[in-house]
Amino acid sequence: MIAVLQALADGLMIGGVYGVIAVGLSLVFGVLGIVNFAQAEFMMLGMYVAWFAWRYLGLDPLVGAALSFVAVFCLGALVQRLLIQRIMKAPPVAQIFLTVGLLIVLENSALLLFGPEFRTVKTAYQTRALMIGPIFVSVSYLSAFVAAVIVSGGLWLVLTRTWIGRAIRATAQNPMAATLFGVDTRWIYAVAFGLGTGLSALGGGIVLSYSSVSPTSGSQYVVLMFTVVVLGGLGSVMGALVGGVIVGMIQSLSTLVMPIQLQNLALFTIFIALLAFRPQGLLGSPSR
Amino acid sequence: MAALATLAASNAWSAEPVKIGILVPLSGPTAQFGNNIRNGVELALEDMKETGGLKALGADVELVYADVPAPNAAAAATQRLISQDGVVGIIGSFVSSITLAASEVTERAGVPMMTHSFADQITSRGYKFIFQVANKASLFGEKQLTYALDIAKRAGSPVSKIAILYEDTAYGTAQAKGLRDTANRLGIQIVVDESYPLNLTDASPLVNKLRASGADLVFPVSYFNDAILIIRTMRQQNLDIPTVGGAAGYIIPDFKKGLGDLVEGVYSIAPANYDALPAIAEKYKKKYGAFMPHEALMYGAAFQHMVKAIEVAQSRDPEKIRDAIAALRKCDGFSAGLPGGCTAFDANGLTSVAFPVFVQWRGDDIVTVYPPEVAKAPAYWRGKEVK
Amino acid sequence: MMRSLLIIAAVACVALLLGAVLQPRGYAVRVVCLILLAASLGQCWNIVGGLANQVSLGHAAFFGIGAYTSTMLQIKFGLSPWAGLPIGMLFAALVSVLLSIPTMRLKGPYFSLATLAFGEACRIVATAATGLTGGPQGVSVPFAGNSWLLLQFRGAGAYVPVFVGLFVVVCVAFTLLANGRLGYMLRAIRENEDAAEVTGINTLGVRLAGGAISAALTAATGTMFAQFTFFIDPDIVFSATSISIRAALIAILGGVGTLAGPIVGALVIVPLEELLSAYLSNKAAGIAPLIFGLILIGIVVWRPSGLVSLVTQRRGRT
Amino acid sequence: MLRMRDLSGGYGPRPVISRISLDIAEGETVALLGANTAGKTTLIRAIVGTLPSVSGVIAFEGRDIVQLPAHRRVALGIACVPEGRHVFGQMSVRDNLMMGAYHRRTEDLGSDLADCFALFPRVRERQAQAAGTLSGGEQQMVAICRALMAGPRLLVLDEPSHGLAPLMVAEVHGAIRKVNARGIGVLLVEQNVSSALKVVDRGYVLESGAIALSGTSRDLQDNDTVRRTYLGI
Repeated sequence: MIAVLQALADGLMIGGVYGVIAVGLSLVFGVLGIVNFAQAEFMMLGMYVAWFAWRYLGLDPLVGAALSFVAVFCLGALVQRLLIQRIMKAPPVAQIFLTVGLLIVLENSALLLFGPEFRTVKTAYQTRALMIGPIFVSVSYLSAFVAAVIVSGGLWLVLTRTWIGRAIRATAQNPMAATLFGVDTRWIYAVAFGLGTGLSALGGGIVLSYSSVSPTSGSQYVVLMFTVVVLGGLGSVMGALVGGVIVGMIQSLSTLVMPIQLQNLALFTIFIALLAFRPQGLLGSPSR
Repeated sequence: MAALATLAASNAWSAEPVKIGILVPLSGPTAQFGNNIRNGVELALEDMKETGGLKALGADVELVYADVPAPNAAAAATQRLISQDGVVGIIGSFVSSITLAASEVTERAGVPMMTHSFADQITSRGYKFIFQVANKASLFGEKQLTYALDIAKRAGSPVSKIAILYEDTAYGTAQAKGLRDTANRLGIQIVVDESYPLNLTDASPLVNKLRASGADLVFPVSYFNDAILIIRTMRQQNLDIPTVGGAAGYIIPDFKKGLGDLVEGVYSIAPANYDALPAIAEKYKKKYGAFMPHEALMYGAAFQHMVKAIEVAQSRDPEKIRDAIAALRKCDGFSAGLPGGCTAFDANGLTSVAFPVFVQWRGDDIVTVYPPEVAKAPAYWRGKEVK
Repeated sequence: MMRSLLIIAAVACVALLLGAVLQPRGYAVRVVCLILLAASLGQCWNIVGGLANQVSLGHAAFFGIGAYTSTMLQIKFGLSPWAGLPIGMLFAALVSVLLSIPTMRLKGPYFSLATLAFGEACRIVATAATGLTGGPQGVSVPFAGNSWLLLQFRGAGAYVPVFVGLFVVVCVAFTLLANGRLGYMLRAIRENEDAAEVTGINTLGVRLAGGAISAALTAATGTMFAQFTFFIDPDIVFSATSISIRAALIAILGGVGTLAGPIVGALVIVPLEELLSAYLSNKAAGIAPLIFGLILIGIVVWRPSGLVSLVTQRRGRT
Repeated sequence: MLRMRDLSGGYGPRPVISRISLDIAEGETVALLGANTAGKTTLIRAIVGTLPSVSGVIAFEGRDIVQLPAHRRVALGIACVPEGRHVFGQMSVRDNLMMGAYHRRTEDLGSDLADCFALFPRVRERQAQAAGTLSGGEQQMVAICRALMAGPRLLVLDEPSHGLAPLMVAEVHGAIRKVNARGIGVLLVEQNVSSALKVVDRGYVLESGAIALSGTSRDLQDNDTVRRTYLGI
């Protein structure tokens, strides 16, 4: 029983973090209709920004994550204007092609710029845990989870309560009509791509607070991110968060009954089975 | 490389340089190790130059790199080194699967290849042209357990229950198998025997199992990323069972950089340690800013062994060089840094001298603590010095 | 149709000629082999990816099944890969039919991502099922010297006729499908599934057949690959990046849904990778893949519908 | 207010509309009539700026806007109710109305909202609902309100009565008259010619991408061709 509670607690914490790194991917798909295979590489860049902020500015990675967001937001918006914009109307296979190319370029640029070694931060809370009854709650997971909740809440406020947020949602649903009411959709695409990649970078900063970064860190998360957003429904922001928690739970609970080695097999099996019954994901709308 | 090229140009009187291929991952997930190997080999080359290059052939040695991030690229790159660049021998690679794929090509082409990859099957295929300077992974697993048991016994806290956590890669499974077989043979109870996917995103399930098991000793076999997640999560849950890492992630400078004081006292099995070779280790540290990791030492030794063999053979014929490698017993330079003090091979091409050693973290360094004949300092068990 | 067969014959003849004149144990002939394998793999993918527009990112599953089936049968029962080949193909076709039960209703990115997850699931199974596959340590094909019977040779040159055979079979299969009834129906489904259904096309059956043919041929390519490299492990043959996504990239780079697409794609990608690796490995680490990625990006921005469109468009204008 | 001279354009090299000249005076209501493929929607797209290729002159209040991107035309005072309504289906009705005022980006929209609700009380009731869940007629009301929230000087409506029940058509046309009474110019595209001509001052008849006829609504109602072709009399 305690083992189940412990697994639930761990799954919830890590799932919240998965939600944040994946929500940007969902946003990019929802607004631009692009399946971005390079999304996890932007997350990796965010991890590096947070690491440098920790090393040279003494910022905790959870705070440095804000810098990750800003830096990668700018990079993402630039990449959208220079590259993605050119293939917005191209067939989906071309978009896959471009983002895979981008993945290769970003990973190897990081290798050239930062070298191949692993980097990690040291914080006081990394080795602490709270005891809630018989349950261990890792302080670093808890702070990451809280950061994830705050970020999600902030994103929700931006999307529903601000002009730019409304314009992003309007563009996602009907770019033509949005244009008619004064939305410069090309600009919105750049902002949305920047926002999406920036959020993954911010998630990267959060993940760095307990993990490590190297140029190939992205590959660790890419399939996981897709699982999260597809489970939740591509393009749905709430869906990504729900999907994150579900993935965290599946990974964590599955280890109670089967070898840890097979935790992702459990995840993918449930993933494919769920798609068979609900092809648009849990919270996705059938239209897209 | 540029320096080398100018060096070659200035020696215009000398013959065409002898080329040796360095087949390592310089990009991709294991790039760091490829990079360390490059450092080690270049230092080994410098070291040999000081004692006067390839006298017999009147030529220089030139290194030709091939970046092999994944095994799929190994065969073509190996073939290119052999038939395009004309290398007489190949050093590499770190990753067992790359070595296995590459050695299929070297064997058919009749070009010697030297490696320190651990996989058991490297030298059990009956191949003539592959040489393994380190022991097999299964032996590492075995020694990991017997060394630890002996130290624990001498420290007066015998071990009856052990936990094995290992990544599900060639290296992890082979080493775990060695551990498991030995434990079964010695009647030690294995309370956790769990493999996990490489590059964990969360170590809690592993550590939860470990905590529930009541193990006296834990053997995590993992690369860096998983190593720090496991150690940190153990500390969060106040688990301070003696920890014996399985080489790789546990004996690189980054391990200390990432975990700080948490590493103090952590054990690991290792194929070699730099403290056996203080002068060269000092040079390495000065040049690259961190202690010399074992792969730099091992590949440096392999490289020097190959160069020496070329000199002995007095030939550029790969077949003759192969025979010279097999016959040579080299005990100076980098080779002296290997446990056993030499590089030499048995009929299968497996090292006939080396044995695994036990190292322990002390401050910023790792110190060889076992077996006694190579130990540089006494071991500590649960904070107490073991006499 | 005639023109397609001519293209296949021409490429096959050039490859055979190269195989005959190039140094049989050299590097260049190995590159020819790699191009043939890559073109075959891309063409297999093209059958579902191009004709039915089902962008599969899980073809490594079938590739790995082919590679492992023949290799394990040889190791455990001494069966020749020639016998293992059809068994692997059958097995892959069966798996493809099973896979389509949950995925047949999926569209666009959902289909792609479900197949990606399936490929990864296969990799995990192959890693965990140590008794069946040898697990993560991989398996080596025992080398018995040059042998047509065991489909293994010392040098790469001898493989050229075998791989040309595979290439021709895969390309002819594609051409027949593309021009035949099945291809017509696949394209009808691609254009408008609902309309296709209304006109009486058994969309499910057509998809299953297309998918099974593609899977079986991919498995055959996997068997050939295993016999060529002599060492396989789950990460190599079930790789999402170096098999699944690569198969798609080869076809997309050349031009999806065209016969020439994967051929052009393989002719560009393989030599490009080799050249970059040969000339830049001695330079800073990462430069070669970085430039490779930049070239990919450049090509897709310049020609979003693939390099073949350079030719077809010009012909269209005149 | 709107002056169009020799306007040609389309979606590729072949023009769909050619050499069209058309005028709308301040506060005037004008109808654009014609068969299905006559090019009415293409002409509307040229005015609002979403047609890929155009040549000629479109001047709005004296300013040439032919090269002005679509998203900047709404700020000049041109608002559109596109064919098929195109409401933002997953956003609330209120957010849809807010999007209408996007170019102003002010939160102070109380009086504009009140004007809309006065026109269509039903919209007020549906404020919190997702626009996609409304009936076709209600969506049309939202689309018109959204356009009015832009504070336009010229309101362009593309087939607003298409697919609506007769009662709803009357309500929409009534609203158009009320809007015009506030001094807003209207360009109305309709297939429902007889009821359209009751709403507008003047009309143009488009045939195969060119203007075939124009005149006051009375003239057009009396015109034999119009009667035969569009009114079925």
